[in-house]
Amino acid sequence: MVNFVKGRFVQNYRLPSGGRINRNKVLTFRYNNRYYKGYEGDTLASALLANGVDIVGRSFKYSRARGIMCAGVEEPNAIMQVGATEATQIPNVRATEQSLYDGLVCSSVKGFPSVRFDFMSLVGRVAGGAMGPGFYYKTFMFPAFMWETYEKFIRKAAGLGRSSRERDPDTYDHMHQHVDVMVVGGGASGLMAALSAARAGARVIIADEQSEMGGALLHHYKEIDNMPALDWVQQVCDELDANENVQRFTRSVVTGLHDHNFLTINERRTHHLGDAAPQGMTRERIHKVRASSVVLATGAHERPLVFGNNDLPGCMQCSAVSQYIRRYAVMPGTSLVVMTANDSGYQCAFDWFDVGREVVAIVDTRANPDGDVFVQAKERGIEVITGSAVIEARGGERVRKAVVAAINDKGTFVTGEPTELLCDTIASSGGWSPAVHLSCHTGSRPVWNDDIFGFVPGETPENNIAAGRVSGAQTLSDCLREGIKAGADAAASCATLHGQASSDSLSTPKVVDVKQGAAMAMYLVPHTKTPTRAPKQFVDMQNDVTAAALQVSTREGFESIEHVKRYTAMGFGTDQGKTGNVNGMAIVAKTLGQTIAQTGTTVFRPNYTPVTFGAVAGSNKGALFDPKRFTPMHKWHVEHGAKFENVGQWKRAWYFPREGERMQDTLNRECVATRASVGILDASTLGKIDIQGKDAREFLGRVYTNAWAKLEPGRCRYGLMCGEDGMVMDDGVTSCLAENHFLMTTTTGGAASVLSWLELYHQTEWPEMDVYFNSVTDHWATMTISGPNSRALLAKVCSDIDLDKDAFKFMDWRAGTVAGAPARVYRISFTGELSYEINVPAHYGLHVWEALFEHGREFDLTPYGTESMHVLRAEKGFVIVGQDTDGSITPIDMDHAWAVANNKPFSYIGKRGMAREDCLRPNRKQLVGLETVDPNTVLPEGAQAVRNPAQSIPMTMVGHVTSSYYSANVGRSIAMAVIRDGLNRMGESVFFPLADGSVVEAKICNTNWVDPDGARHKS
Amino acid sequence: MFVIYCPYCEEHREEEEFHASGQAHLARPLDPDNCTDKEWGDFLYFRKNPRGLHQELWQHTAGCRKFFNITRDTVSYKILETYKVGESPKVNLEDASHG
Amino acid sequence: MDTVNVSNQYATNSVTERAEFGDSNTPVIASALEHANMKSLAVKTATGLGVTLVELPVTGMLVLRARDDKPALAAALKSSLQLDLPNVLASNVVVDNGKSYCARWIAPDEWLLSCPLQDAFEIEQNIRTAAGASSIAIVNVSGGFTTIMLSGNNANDVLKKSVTYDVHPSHFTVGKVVNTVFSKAQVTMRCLDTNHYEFIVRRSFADYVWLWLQVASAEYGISIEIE
Amino acid sequence: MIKNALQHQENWQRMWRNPKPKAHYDFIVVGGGGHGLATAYYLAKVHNQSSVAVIEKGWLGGGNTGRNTTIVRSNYLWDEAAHLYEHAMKLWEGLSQDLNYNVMFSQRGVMNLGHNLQDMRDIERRVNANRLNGIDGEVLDAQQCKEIVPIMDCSGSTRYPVLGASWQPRAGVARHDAVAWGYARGADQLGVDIIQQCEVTDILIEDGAAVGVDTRQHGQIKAGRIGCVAAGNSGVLAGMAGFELPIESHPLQAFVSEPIKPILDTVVMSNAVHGYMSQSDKGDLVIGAGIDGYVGYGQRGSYPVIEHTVHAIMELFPIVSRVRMNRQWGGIVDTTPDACPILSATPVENLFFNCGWGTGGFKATPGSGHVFADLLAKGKPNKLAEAFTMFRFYDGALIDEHGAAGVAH
Ligand SMILES: Cc1cc2nc3c(=O)[nH]c(=O)nc-3n(C[C@H](O)[C@H](O)[C@H](O)COP(=O)(O)OP(=O)(O)OC[C@H]3O[C@@H](n4cnc5c(N)ncnc54)[C@H](O)[C@@H]3O)c2cc1C
Ligand SMILES: NC(=O)c1ccc[n+]([C@@H]2O[C@H](COP(=O)([O-])OP(=O)(O)OC[C@H]3O[C@@H](n4cnc5c(N)ncnc54)[C@H](O)[C@@H]3O)[C@@H](O)[C@H]2O)c1
Ligand SMILES: Cc1cc2nc3c(=O)[nH]c(=O)nc-3n(C[C@H](O)[C@H](O)[C@H](O)COP(=O)(O)O)c2cc1C
Ligand SMILES: [Zn+2]
Repeated sequence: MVNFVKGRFVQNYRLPSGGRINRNKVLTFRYNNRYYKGYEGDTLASALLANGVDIVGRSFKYSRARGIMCAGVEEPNAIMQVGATEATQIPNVRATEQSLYDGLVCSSVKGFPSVRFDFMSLVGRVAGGAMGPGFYYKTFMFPAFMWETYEKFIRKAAGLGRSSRERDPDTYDHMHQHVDVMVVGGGASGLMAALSAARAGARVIIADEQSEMGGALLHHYKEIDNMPALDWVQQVCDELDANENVQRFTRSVVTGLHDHNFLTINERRTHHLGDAAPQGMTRERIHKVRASSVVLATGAHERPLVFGNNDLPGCMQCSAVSQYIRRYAVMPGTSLVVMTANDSGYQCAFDWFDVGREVVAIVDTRANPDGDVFVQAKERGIEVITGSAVIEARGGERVRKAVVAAINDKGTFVTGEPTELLCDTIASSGGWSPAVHLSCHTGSRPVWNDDIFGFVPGETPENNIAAGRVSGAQTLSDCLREGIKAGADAAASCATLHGQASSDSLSTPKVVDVKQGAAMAMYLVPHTKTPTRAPKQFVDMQNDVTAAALQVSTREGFESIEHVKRYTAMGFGTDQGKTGNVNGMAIVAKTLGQTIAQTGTTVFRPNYTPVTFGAVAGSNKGALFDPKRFTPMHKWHVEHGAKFENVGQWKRAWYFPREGERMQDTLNRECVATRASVGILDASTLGKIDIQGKDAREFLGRVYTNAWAKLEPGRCRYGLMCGEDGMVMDDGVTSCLAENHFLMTTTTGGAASVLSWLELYHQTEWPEMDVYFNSVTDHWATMTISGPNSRALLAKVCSDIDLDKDAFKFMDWRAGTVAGAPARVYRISFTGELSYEINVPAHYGLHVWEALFEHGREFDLTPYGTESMHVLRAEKGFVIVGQDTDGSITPIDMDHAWAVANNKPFSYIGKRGMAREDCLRPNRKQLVGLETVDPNTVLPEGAQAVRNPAQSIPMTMVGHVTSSYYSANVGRSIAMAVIRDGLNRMGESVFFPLADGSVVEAKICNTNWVDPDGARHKS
Repeated sequence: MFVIYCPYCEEHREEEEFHASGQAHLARPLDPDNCTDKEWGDFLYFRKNPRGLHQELWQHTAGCRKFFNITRDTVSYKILETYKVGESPKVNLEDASHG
Repeated sequence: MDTVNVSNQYATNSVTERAEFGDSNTPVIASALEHANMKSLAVKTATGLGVTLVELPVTGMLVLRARDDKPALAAALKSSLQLDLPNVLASNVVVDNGKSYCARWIAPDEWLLSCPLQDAFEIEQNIRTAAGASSIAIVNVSGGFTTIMLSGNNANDVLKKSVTYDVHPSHFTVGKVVNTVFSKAQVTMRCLDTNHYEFIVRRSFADYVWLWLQVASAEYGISIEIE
Repeated sequence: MIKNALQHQENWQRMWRNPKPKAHYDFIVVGGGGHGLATAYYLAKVHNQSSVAVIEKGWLGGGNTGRNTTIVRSNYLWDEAAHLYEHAMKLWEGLSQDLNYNVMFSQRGVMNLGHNLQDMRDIERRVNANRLNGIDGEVLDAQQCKEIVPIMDCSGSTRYPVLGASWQPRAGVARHDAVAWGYARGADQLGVDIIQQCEVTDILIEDGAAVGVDTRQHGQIKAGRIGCVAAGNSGVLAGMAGFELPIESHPLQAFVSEPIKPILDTVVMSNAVHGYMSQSDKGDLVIGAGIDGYVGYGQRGSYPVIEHTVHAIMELFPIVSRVRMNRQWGGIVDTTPDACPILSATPVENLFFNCGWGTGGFKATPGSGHVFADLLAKGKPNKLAEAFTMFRFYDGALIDEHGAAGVAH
């Protein structure tokens, strides 16, 4: 066809003038390793066509050559791999949507070794006959083990483009928008809607997926208000842009319309500029729009007709042909046959003819077309063959002939002898399918409209307004009028504008409409043979779904259109069946002998067109994936080499290794140093809730299992919290600050949920109680000094609290000054050592921490992290809720009967739950200690216990290890576990069969390994 | 994504500021210790779960932290009203229910 | 033991009265973003005029609570600071002797009062005294927050990238206070003027919010100022 | 196959009949999803029942069966759940042959990632329990995860680094629609009447016993025993019978990318950052999102949930940044307080419920049908079903799979 010379400026199919392209800006691009030229304003598709490239891919199942069929988002075939570097690879770009830029590199996604000679097409020809719908389900299952081998080959052939293997160099972001009126689509209707809403004073967004506003006007030139349509478009845009309440977005697809008029717009800010976004710009942006009302002015997609070999390159939509000629000054071929079932198909023949090229014939399926266009065709001298259809295209890799035959009135069978017309392009129009997609996203079903032979939007939960072609409007003046009304109505319905919406009403621009002839319902064009024997008649190009396949599956019993979709994959592709679905539904309807309305559509879902994951993620990646919460002393930990652990969103110091230490060495050192002298832990992440009010104490009594009536100011108490099911939910120390004032601490992870829990009960169950809750987690920096020297250390930095062991007892708290900062010091202990928990306002945290180290040198003050904290508390048998419990453990199971008060007057939360039949049964799993028989063996946490290790699988498991450590202080391994009936089985052995085949034996014991009498923490 | 009117902030806010807390008007038995396992289980776990109008409890977690009630259609997701804890709903579920 | 309904952590040891010991007797105040080293950031990022970011020094913050006794709290606030308790989503500001006090509505029974850090305890005491036996609660949360100011021609655009709330000037009006979702954190934000906003952020989330603002502002050019 | 090809695909038999409902059946199964159809199939096949009808209000498999991410695994924590799901797994392994229909069960392995220390403890615990219950499983470290899934960011520099995973090699995915169709065909061939486009609007009860159903399209149909297998609509059916269930129906969403060349040979699930992903044989990435927090029957969910999942996917697989999301959808999942199903008699005699599979019942389809058929046929639960009575929510014997099983898909 065309002579491809590297770098030579060919563009043989470019018209010498016209089009909305900038001929002064020549762009070079590479397609399948050859270089081509195009112009600024081209899409990749128009540039390819200008260069005579007519095969752009191979089909999925049969590997047939495929060419460009459409000019917009509905294109099923021209799917490209774009990207000049590995990191900028983009799979599955629709060439019709991609603006051309200089240096664009792309290739077709299907076809091996090349799209022109394709190996798979041989396979397709041979095996194609066997690959009916449901092919896979009926084959490959014997022998059973072979399926996965077959599957490997199937998978190799799968997929269109490929993902990059590298990180995307670009960034993406989001913007929240709130408007009165959101107008989707910037064609004649949308522009009018936006303008009338804006004039009424509304905040408006209008978005269109194309590179400029105008919609069909961009190629369907008419005069509006006595000026060229596109001048008129410009005038409207100028007024919109001058209005500060209006935002106008191009290259912006509205991808979803969600509940309560929430819309997502995918703004492709830089796709037309290059592979990667210019410095300082995000590649794509998602606008998340909340609109009071929505005007859908999304236009319609032209439906090509289904006939034999209708997938041959050279078969196109009529409107696409017009667009290539008028918008891009590109001839998609040399000689044209048009087949149409309505008036709109004629336009492309006129456009083709008017630039001086050969129109072989217009084949009109209607017997007696009577619109103005029929007359106009005659005037031009174009042959119109009425009552006939192109029943088949012929050609090897491109259309060479159209086979035309007379058909009956209803278009159901061929009545005449087929004749052949020589041509290289067949444009067809079966009518228009309104772009109803968005109207369906919140569950509404579209409604069949017999006037236009298409589905129009049904009623949506939010009463969105459809205007223009999408609602079935047939003429430009109707579109304009509907747009104006929709915009005004939308503005008027906004609460914020009620009453004041001035309808500085827009008068309908003047246009001359032509007389339209009645259209004919036409989907599948009959052939002399039945669909199963005729040349393939494609409905869904991307998934190779043919009319025959639809009939076969329907006959197999897949009668619901949803079944048909899933059995044949119709509409499953990246185009979601924009051109094929309605044809498919019509074919199914006919096979079942029902109407299209009865058959219905499949469900339209977001996204209207696909959106990159990068755009959906926006800036929520890397460091911004999730907040990192830092304690006030974080910087110090970093500077001192801490390893961190993620606890919820918090970064907690895990351990502080020194040069050359293995983790266990560090833990041994930290734990020993603490018990020998003094260690320090950053405990700032613990949840802290300030509770005030006359009923604060009573409230505590209701939400904790233990008693609070007698806790005096200055004293602290451990509290255990259950859900209504009686299962342990959280724990922590609560201090009485004053008679009506308490400070509750929670686990790090439980902070937010416990506060919410308290609010829930207060606000909904016991609103009469006088109590206030406030989170003070962030306010306090908390550092625990622990060990026999902690008192001496504290004394160095605190002179205004009497630290005497009898004046400031275990479970007391005092206010004072620590290192110059106002502080609350709590004498509580999670290590079993003499400990003080120092709390200072967070802005003093780092200062006090550093002061402690300054004075702590002489005591070898040792920082320890969460891991040593876990070991130290386990040495005392203290539990960690969430690690030693799992939502199935009651306080009794946890051996905390001492923390359950059964004589409280109010039936506190958890009490009734604990009394349910199953919670009272004997033989529940209970928390106990374990010592391995070999003291050097540390059981893995999560190891499962059995009583009889010789039992064959499945074995009877009696519990599992919840916490397990090597304890340098105890000089052996220690563990905690929940074991069935464990509390009654002290001294008995349980066994742990491990993954490596070994079995570890351990004895059940109590958990108080260090200082069982508590002498140390009371010292 | 919903837009919800907070009766305390007296404004519509985006769903992301709220947290759904299940069926509304679930009364805790007044005398838990003297109710049966069945009664307690009904309170704890068994729910109306209607297809149609539903009264549910939400919290304005990122706003005023207040709990309030919503009458919402669980099919169309329309919110018919929001009302404070302690107030009575205006929408009668029987009248407006789906078939 | 005292039995009044008072948080007495500062009773005898307010920040101004420093105790006597060694070399660490001057408590150093570190803001939530201390680690970010604003000075060096300011040098690195002063590239444009689109957006200006500032972290304010640690400010005194008191949570005020009252339900049935709201009038008592209002009266107490009025008498101690000449400040009215704001209505729904509003704020009231008083500047007195160069000291600024701002009360923000948070919830029907909750307000956030900012004041000079050193005065927080005294104000708490005064309000409590004035409110007498009524049911109110006050919590000093000065350490729990930091304040970030956002201004500049594109400040509103940055806001639109960050919060779900409708920040159009006709909706997020001057003086309005809104608690809302800030990407994956929460903030209390106030509109001070056109393109001038205040964010009060929980201390542990400050790093995240700051980073977010920096990223969101980048395309407009940021300058970071030091207070 | 070949024969049909030569006959131009013109002679395929119907997959199932479209019978008119009879006045009475011994057994009515309400709900033509995978579980309901499997129940009917095993009633006919294992229990030789010849008077069985499945009543489906829409199209077969149009409920959650047709909208799930198709993950099949059996590595549950508690014995009761593990045995039930493993029973299903064994049936999966011979299902295509049993049905003579390829359900494309692909045992490509499922990986459950751990991102913090507690995740790893839970993983250890679960894998150990699985092993002793005879279920395959291993604990992997980050390096091993990387070897199996090279495209995953296991670098340790992510916000929540991958610390390791549990790995079940026998687990995988299956072709969801084919499961429904295969069971439907199998049941139909054994004489089960499959009645589509027929909505049950009431349960007929006489003297405390269920005697039939009323339907919108075909009026009353009487039955000896009724099994409700209506997933997200179970609460509605219970309402017809006059009781409540410990169930809330929530929207759960999923989405697919455009088809791309294979990059992922296995299934990756992450609880902590919440997202899970596999790649279908067609090449699309199939990604599961989270659940919405409210009751919803709209078969759609909210956008922030989708976003949240995409954040997670981008964190784990940053290379998919320029791959595009094609379609998203939602289902209605019937969640129980303990994330375990209900296979149970009810307060109404002769009325049984199989529901509460929530976000993770596809994997149980064969096992659920098999066990429920047994319950329906015999009127009392067998060993596998016993623990899953709805009355456990009264006595407190819950089987809490939340904590340890992570994402329960
Ligand atoms: C997005 C998503 C992802 C999931 N991912 C997984 C996964 O990866 N792995 C996994 O194991 N599980 C997963 N699940 C869960 C799984 O899909 C379900 O647990 C399972 O499919 C339930 O099967 P079913 O046959 O019980 O229900 P369904 O397939 O929902 O069938 C119930 C049927 O009952 C019908 N019905 C309801 N009411 C009536 C009535 N009144 N009259 C007549 N018919 C009625 C419905 O129309 C429906 O067809 C997922 C679910 C969702 C939504
Ligand atoms: N060819 C014919 O026979 C015929 C008949 C009547 C009218 N028309 C012409 O059709 C036009 C009708 O105007 P209209 O405004 O109803 O339709 P239109 O097709 O002109 O405009 C619709 C616009 O919406 C955009 N769009 C669709 N979905 C979108 C989404 N989800 N996000 C963003 N953008 C989206 C499209 O790209 C398009 O630009 C007029 O120009 C009229 O002349 C043609
Ligand atoms: C495992 C799986 C894979 C899917 N793959 C695709 C796909 O590649 N393309 C597509 O359009 N839809 C795909 N879908 C989604 C279906 O189109 C459809 O959305 C889903 O079955 C729910 O039905 P509904 O949207 O009709 O309500 C897939 C669904 C599932 C469960
Ligand atoms: Zn609120």
